[in-house]
Amino acid sequence: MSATLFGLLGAALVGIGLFGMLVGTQPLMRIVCFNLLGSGVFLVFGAVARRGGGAGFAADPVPQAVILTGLVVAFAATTLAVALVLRLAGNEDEDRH
Amino acid sequence: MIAGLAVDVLLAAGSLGLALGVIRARRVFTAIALFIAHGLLLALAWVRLDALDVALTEAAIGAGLSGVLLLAARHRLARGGSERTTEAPGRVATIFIGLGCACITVALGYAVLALPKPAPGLAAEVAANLAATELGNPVTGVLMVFRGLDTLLEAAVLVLAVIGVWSLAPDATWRGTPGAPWPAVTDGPRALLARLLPPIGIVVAVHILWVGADAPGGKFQAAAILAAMGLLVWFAGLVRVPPTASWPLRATIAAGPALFMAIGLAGLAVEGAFLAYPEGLVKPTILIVEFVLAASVAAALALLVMGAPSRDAPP
Amino acid sequence: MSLLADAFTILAILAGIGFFAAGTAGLLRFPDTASRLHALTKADHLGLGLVVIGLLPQAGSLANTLRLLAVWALVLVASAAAGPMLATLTRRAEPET
Amino acid sequence: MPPLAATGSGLLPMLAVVLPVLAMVVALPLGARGAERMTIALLLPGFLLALGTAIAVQSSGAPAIHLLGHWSPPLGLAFRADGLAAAMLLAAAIVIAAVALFARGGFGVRSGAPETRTAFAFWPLLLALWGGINLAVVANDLFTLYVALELLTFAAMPLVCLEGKRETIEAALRYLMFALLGSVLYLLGVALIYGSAGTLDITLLSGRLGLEAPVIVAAALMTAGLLAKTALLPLHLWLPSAHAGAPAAASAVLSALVVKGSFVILVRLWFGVLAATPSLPAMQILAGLGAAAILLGSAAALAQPRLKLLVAYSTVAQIGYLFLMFPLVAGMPDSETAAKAWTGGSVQAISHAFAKAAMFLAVGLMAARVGHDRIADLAGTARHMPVPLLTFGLAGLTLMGVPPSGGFAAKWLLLSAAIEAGQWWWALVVLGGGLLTGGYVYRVLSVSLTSSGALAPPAPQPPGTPDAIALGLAVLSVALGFVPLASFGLVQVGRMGLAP
Repeated sequence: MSATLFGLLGAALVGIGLFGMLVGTQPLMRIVCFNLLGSGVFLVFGAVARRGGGAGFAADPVPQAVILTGLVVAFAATTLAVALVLRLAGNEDEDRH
Repeated sequence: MIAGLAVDVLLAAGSLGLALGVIRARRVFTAIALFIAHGLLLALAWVRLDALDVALTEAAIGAGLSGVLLLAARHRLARGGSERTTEAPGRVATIFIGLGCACITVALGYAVLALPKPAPGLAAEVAANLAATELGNPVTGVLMVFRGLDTLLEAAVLVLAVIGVWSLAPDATWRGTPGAPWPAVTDGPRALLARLLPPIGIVVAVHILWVGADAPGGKFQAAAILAAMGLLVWFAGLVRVPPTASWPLRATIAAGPALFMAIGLAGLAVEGAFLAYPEGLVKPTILIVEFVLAASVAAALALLVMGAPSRDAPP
Repeated sequence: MSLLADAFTILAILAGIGFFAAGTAGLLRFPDTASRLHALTKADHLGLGLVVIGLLPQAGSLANTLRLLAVWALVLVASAAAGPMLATLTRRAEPET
Repeated sequence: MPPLAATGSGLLPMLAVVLPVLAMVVALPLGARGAERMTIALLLPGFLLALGTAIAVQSSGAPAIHLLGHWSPPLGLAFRADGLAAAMLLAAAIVIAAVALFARGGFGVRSGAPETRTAFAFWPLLLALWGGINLAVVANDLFTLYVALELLTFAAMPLVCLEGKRETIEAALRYLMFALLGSVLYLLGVALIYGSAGTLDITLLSGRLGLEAPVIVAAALMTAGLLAKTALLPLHLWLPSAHAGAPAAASAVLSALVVKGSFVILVRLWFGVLAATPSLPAMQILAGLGAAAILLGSAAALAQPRLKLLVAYSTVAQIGYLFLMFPLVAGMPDSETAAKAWTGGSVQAISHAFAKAAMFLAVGLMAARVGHDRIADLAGTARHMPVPLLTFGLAGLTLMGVPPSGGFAAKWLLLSAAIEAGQWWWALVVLGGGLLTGGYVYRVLSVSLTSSGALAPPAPQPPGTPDAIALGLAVLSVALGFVPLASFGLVQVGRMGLAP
């Protein structure tokens, strides 16, 4: 039950994040939306993990481990994007001076 | 059962509302604040999905470090004045994009509902082989043994990300200290937190790392907490980060993945397969790797949040 | 004995929830930021304190008892730090109303 | 499909992945000079590992397989180097070696000189890119492939804006947004596939998935994500500015290798994971997009005023050819025609890698010496820079598909497979694309061969090593056409979707 509900929440977050990323105008805003999208993807994965419980485990540990790895990689991607945005803004300062 | 369902519905509704709030927000600051709240609710959702390891990570990285990163970036952009914006799509285009995204959500939702029952998976396989890993936490077993390669590569990706972020600095400042410098504060709440929390945080992180072999927890969660403590002290201006050219700093980031790969290659030499651990010594080997990896990952995460060396004036 | 403990738990948690409700009402209804902060920090942490005290008989082990107390203490520290920071920021943003 | 069993030669592709990644990590504390020396030292072992893999795969007629930590899928992870993977390993090793030797001029560090930012970043990024492409072609697990995609993105993005100019940073940001969106959509598909089949191993998945709703949604999401990374029209918008703005050595690896990584994963998805799913309509759409990319990309290249952008748009077009193989392989599985199309697609990927790397290096040399890359003002370059221009011309022959070049072999195979399969319209696209390619290559050559020009001759430079390296790659791309067709049988070994 939880699995289905949060799986559907994940699907909704994917749509919301994607929309925000595509129509956003400020780079930082689009990065936030990318993170929303990512959280939706991980939730779908989490729902899959929860459904796969058994053999004494409440949830399938393999997708859970995969989600952990994915979260860290997605965070690294966010930092790279933020660094680019900051550099771009800094460059404009230099142009102005 | 009913209570559980009620909690689930409340969590899902709250998280959905916050997500909608993020994309409707006019100011980036509002969006980030709502996003952090959303991350915290998601951490609870992960608990409900019986994924305590993920819940810890989501709270620490998804809400915590990402939140700090985004807020600090907004702060610097707000002071710098000009954030480049791209042109907004027209009204018709926006409607079409919205319809497209709605279609994706519907298709995805349908796919989630149509997943086969009983769900196929590897829980039984993990249970059957967990004894060979000498670990009690199946997630740690998957991360360090069955799918050790992914974990190893991911640690390498973090090193690569640090290199990438540093390479984005201007030529004039790139050998300086990472991030914009913060002024030292000797009193006030920031200083209070920066002095009070780190000892507690370090104890908690080591605890989480240590129990991670047998209970929820592990290197990523511990590293995220350590990184947060480091950032707290940094924001209070109580420590100076070594410059990017510093050899010890670079060695700290590289040590974890390098050791992991060295042990993997040793497994190749001794056992005949990359990442095969020596028999009987599996758990001690994994614990050593996890400790060094936690230190390296913590350093990398903190440096990623600090960002490229910059000559911005302090706020 | 356990019945008494359960009764205590229920009473303390109910009282805690009462303070949370009061704090939330204050957050929504008070006119300016300072009073809202006051309502939030004061009532919430009294509320949390009561919840934690109520849970202590259910902790079962010394380790869990200490964990519960640590939660309370850490939240107190966090709000003790965050409250003044927010207050300073608002004073800068909305000078002397 | 039976579970994979390790082979003794599996060590070779495994080391081909691990060594560059390890070198990238160690490069950070070593600093730019150490990183440069380590990269150079790794070129030969890396090449030999790739060559060894190819020989082992060719002689045994079976893929080289390594089981990590002795754990076999579905629980564990496997590296599986089939013929296509071995060929790509070899191509990557050669291109990386050429680019590394070429880049010593621009990013080399003399002993005692301070570490520059560009040198500090370039060498580890190149190593990561090498490890990433090797991983993308040999990993046999859908999530490991996600990590490979991210490794490629994180290495490629900083290379785009290595010079720090504002327009390159903007290009890098656009590239990163496309790439991140692409990988997150891919990951979403991976989640649904795991939910449907309970494993992520490609070999185990093949044949297991039917035409169920989650599988269809997953295939659509993963394909869209991979196309964004491969820059197939209409998701190519990020490519021209990103590839044209990067330093020459970086552009060479970006165009030659990075886009091929996601392409190989796409091939594995459709012919491995979804082998049992009827897919011909989807294949026709992919090839249709490819055809559009060939025609529109070539036309755009024809219209570019700047040389680097012309070469970048040419990449958009050449990527299109790769997608013509999809309906031809899927249309008549297990036939001679399918084998022909498969070989054609593989040879196109490899010959384009050599030709495009050569072309970007040559263009970089020309732009560096003339001081600009405006095509209209290139008159007289033939006299002052004959070798880069010759390189450009030879690489152009491969891109056009003029015999006897590697590109000719690839395009001929695709063309005849299209006619045999009764899908003659793709043959027309191949011919039309060749003509347009001829047009833009001729445009550059004709201006450059004009001897009278306003071009102030740069200080005459003797053709040095960089010129020779670029020329060597171009010669290689042509020489592929002289290789007897039979030896392309390598790429057929362990081909997914064939009877084992």
